[in-house]
Amino acid sequence: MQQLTMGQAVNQALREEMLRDFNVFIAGEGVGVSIHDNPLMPTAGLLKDFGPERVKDTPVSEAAIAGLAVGSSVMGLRPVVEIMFNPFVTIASDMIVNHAAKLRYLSGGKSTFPLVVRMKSGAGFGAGCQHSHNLEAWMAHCPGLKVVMPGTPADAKGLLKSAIRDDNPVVFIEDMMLYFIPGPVPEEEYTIPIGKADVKRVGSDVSIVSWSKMVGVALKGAQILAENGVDAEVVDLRTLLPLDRETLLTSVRKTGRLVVLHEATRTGGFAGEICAIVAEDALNSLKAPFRRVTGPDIPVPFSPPLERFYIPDENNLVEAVLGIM
Amino acid sequence: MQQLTMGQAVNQALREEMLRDFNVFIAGEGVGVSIHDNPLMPTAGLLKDFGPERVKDTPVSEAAIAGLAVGSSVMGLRPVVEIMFNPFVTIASDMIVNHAAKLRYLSGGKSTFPLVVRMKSGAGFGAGCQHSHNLEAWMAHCPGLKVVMPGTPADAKGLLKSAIRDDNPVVFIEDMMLYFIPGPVPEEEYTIPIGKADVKRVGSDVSIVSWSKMVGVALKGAQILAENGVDAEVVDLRTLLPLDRETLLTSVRKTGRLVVLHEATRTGGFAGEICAIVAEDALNSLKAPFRRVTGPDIPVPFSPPLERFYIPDENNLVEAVLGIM
Amino acid sequence: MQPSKEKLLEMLRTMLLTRCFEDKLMELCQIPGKVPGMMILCTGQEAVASGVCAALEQDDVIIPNHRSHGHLLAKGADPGEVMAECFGKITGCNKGKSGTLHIAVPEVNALCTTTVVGGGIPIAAGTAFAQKYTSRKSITVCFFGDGAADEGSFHEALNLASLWDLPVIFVCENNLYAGAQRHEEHTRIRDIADRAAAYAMPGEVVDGNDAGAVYAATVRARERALAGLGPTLIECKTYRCRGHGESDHQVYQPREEIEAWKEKCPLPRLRGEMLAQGLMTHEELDRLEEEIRKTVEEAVRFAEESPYPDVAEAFTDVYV
Amino acid sequence: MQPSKEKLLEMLRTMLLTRCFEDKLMELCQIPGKVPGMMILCTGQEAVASGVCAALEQDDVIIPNHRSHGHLLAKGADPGEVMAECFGKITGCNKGKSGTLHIAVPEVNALCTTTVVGGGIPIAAGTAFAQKYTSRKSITVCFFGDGAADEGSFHEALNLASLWDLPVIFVCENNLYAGAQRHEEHTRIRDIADRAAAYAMPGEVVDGNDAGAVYAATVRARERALAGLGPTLIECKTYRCRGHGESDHQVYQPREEIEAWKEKCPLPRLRGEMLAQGLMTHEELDRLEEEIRKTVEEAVRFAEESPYPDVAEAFTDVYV
Ligand SMILES: Cc1ncc(C[n+]2csc(CCOP(=O)(O)OP(=O)(O)O)c2C)c(N)n1
Ligand SMILES: Cc1ncc(C[n+]2csc(CCOP(=O)(O)OP(=O)(O)O)c2C)c(N)n1
Ligand SMILES: [Mg+2]
Ligand SMILES: [Mg+2]
Repeated sequence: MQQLTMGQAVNQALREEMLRDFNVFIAGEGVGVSIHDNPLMPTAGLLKDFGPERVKDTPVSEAAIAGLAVGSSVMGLRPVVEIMFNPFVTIASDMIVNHAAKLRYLSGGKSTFPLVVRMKSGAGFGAGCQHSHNLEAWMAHCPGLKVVMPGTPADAKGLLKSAIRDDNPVVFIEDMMLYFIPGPVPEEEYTIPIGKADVKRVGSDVSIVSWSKMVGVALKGAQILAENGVDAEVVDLRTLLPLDRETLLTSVRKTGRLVVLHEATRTGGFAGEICAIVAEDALNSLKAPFRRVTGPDIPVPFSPPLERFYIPDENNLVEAVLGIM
Repeated sequence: MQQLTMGQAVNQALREEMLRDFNVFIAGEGVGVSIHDNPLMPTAGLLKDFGPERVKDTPVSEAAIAGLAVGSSVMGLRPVVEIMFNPFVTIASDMIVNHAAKLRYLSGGKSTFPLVVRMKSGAGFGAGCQHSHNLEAWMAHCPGLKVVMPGTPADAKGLLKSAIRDDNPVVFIEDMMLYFIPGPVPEEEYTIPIGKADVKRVGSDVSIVSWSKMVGVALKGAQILAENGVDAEVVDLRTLLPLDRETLLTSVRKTGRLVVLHEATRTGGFAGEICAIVAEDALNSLKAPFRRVTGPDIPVPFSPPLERFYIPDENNLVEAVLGIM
Repeated sequence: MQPSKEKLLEMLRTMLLTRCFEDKLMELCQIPGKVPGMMILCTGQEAVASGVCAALEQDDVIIPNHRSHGHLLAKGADPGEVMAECFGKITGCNKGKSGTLHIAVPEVNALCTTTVVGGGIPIAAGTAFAQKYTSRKSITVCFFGDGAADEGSFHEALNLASLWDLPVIFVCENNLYAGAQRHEEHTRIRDIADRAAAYAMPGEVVDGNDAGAVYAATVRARERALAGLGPTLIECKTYRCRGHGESDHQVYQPREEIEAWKEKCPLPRLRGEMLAQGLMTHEELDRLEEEIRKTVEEAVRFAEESPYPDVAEAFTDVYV
Repeated sequence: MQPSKEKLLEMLRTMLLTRCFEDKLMELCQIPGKVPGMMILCTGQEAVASGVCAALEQDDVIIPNHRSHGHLLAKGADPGEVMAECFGKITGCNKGKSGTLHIAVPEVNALCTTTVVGGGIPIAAGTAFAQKYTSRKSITVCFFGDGAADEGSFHEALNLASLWDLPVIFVCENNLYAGAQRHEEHTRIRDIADRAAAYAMPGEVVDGNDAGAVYAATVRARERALAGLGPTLIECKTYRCRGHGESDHQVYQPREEIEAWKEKCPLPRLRGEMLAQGLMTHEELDRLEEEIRKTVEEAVRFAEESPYPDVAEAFTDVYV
């Protein structure tokens, strides 16, 4: 199997879908000519291969970028637009939340908006809190959107292809750190359905629920736990909206213990939703209190030791799990 | 005691604080000259009494309104700006979330931002989903902000005065429906601390946790429940951030049952946070699964029967509570 | 280009229809429970939508705003379905989910109507991009108010549309007020059309109460757009003769100003011109007005007799 | 107003300091683990910050952007503390919480530095509002790039500032690139200063590599602002001689373009002028450069020897 980083996997997905369907185009700040002449970046090389008609560099205008997606998608195109970093989605959020997500409903089902908004997220680059701020919980609180957050290159490729083919607006969030970590990706054409979680490790003692970069942390943690006699199951949600309740509940009913792991700050984070679902529908199976392992309730600090402290790691996870065993 | 609607109570708070402190000014679309010549609206009459230097009508420019608050507050003023309806906060969210909430941290504590952003929320006016969309969960997910959502006129007045005097950015969300319902408000000067929940009804069988307009629904529901032999405790959070964990946990530890009631859509709503906290810290006390009574996961529909259906009511609440008794 | 007799008639018809439709709505919304929500009407501004849409083809897209009844009716929307939507009935254009503030009528390419001020402008850049991308022979018109021209979305969208030569016309209906804020209370510039220069785009001021002038400006801008020469900003100077919504008593609009503008009302103006130029007889006019009255009555009957959506409808149309 | 000898010297000093400071940073950030994060430098643009700040008083506020080292040093920030901040040390201006991208130095009224492109512009309207509200005899200067002038925040803020006659100068550093997008790839207008007309505001194009011209324009705009006449937009034409960040190899910047602009470098220009006009001897210049080298060395030493913040610091300064 080919070994690709997530940046390369996203690149392949974009490339394949652009080849398959002329209606697919990409737009964003530097998606064509970029300050990163780095082949690992998701849109590297696409301008050369598809030309400036389909690879649109835009002004620094996030609201217009998202509006371009809304307007072109209602006409039948399949835009894949990029918001450079997660916190800048604020500027585009009126377009995404009040328009992309609602205009179909407001039209009584007459209009559709098959668009994808890609964005980079995640701390770890010393860029500080205006670049690093995971806001997936905002997007997952908006009916009308789908929210996808892959944790591996293979998932990213298959899910992005599904997102592009989906007739609904999809917010697709890529953790930048994953751009640089290779993993196996099937050679043949495939897609992965949106809305299906993936059990990345089967276990019986505790369900570790996670997504995006934190899936890797969960697997590392599970390894350490195994050495300590704890058999953890790692559930990679992959899609936050719509959520795969089935896989989540099945896992927790089996293990009786829930630990949710995400990088976003704790209060109001999407772990709350997971906890609520389990406490509503699987309370009888529970053997221990829940635990959330998350970024602390602070803006992401710049200074290396503080930023490292901010990002949850396998030790935080192991400690939390052992605390409820 | 005087009987005031929440609009009048907010008006009194603004008036008193503007009299007390010249640094307090208000700004927003129509906060002075308004399309509503209605004395129940929160800013009615302030232009006449304080003049156009302190009551600033702005262009339709939400980002600039929020930026005005950020910039003027760092200079020592105490702006109280209005974003007309909750969904328009999207346009101001870069200023509120990436700037108001983070610039103090980014300055290493050298700068402070004593600002208040007021906004109207809530369905029930046939305005549809671009006017009616409760996004308090977004704001409560942002460290650096405080988020206040009063449920009674007296709380609104006392909390808004505290918000204006607070040296941190406070998002103050008023449900429009409450503008028209009178309630008792003390005549004398008082404030209510931000971050303190209020037990609005003491009970022993179930903790109904709510805020804003839904507190009234909770109390109505508790009445019906009492007639059915269920003694409900109603916890009005009043402040979502920082959250009064103490009062919440004390209540649930006592009753053993948790029902969270909010108008916002379910998935990703702030009920999740409440559930997570309780499932982390009070699981042993629980006698039944949690229940969330919320708006369904749809944009707020316009048509009267659909909009009524959208808004959670006392019957939905009673049914949910009885289901776990 | 001066409008033909047919075009003049078309414009007069849609103006009369819009006026009659909205007068009726204003009447009905006084009856408690009849028409829910706000009533944002375009009384006095009808020449803009009518003039613009008379210059468009069916394939051309319009992006209306919160003050949309005129846009929709001029683009050919069914009055009964629009009325039913205002009532919140299942037979409405949007199954009652939208209500008056964001009625979209995709059948006539009235798309993405939004009540977020300025929200339609970047979307219009998007629809125009699609038209260009697929080499369609059609354009987009975006309607918005003077207030919307202060939103950041206006700026970003006009810059992008100009940069990419998108086939779009930005029609600013300057009705002198943004909510309760008079033009000079929300911006320092006199003519919003002057903002076009900030994007190297042509900008034009038009008498928005002169349907023919609006028509002619739109024809020119449309030709420019179709020729690949890019967008145009047209500012139509007009006046909001009623309050912002039905509960707005216009305390901030000077009486004399309202009266002066009523004198300039676009309906009697076009009607008068057509009669004076012999393009229409009094009899034909009476017949037209009668026909429109019937259409609106029929629309009201349709709306009244239609059922509300079933509650189960609340859950449909969120996703495909 | 032509700058006095003292002003010229002040500008030369801050330009040399900025250049030396940033050259050092560029050197250091090649050493793994030394200077974390991105390195966004203003090499070639030093005359803008220096010229502007030479025209300001201590009480005047500046709102820098992501490319801020020049702004901060010209406004009088301590080089050691700025360097320590870039290193992420506790002795940095912001205790290491900000890093290079959003260093604020409230001690010299460099406030609210933001790396959100365009984010500082509405904030500058806010600080200027406060200056006016409290009748201070000071103004605000907002620095931003050509790319930022495409953001909606630019539009909303300039409109508001003009409407209310706020004492603010909007300084657009047009360095010909927004990220990898060349000026003409992100907007159709040639001069961003022309956008001022969209807000009935004066706009002026200045040679951004001529510190004296920048100074003079700032002095005029500041007088205007203090006189209650409102804001000014000044576009400084300059050039980003390095890549956007340290990892940008400028593949999209034509070699000849870079070379041509290096010829126009503001440092030798001012230095040459001062020497030619006899305002300074070669010896004095050498001494100045030596002094600056020492200052920067001292700054680096300070930064290197300072400790990182304790992890407990992560939790402070979120709230008052
Ligand atoms: C983003 C946003 N802000 C505020 C409002 C509230 N609002 C509705 S209409 C209106 C005035 C708009 O003025 P203008 O653009 O001139 O349009 P007009 O109503 O005059 O047709 C305002 C402020 C809104 N709907 N959307
Ligand atoms: C809102 C936002 N969008 C995108 C970015 C990413 N970004 C950082 S700098 C930059 C280019 C800005 O260009 P310009 O305003 O000309 O400033 P310059 O970097 O040339 O000084 C971009 C797009 C950002 N920081 N903020
Ligand atoms: Mg208007
Ligand atoms: Mg630039």
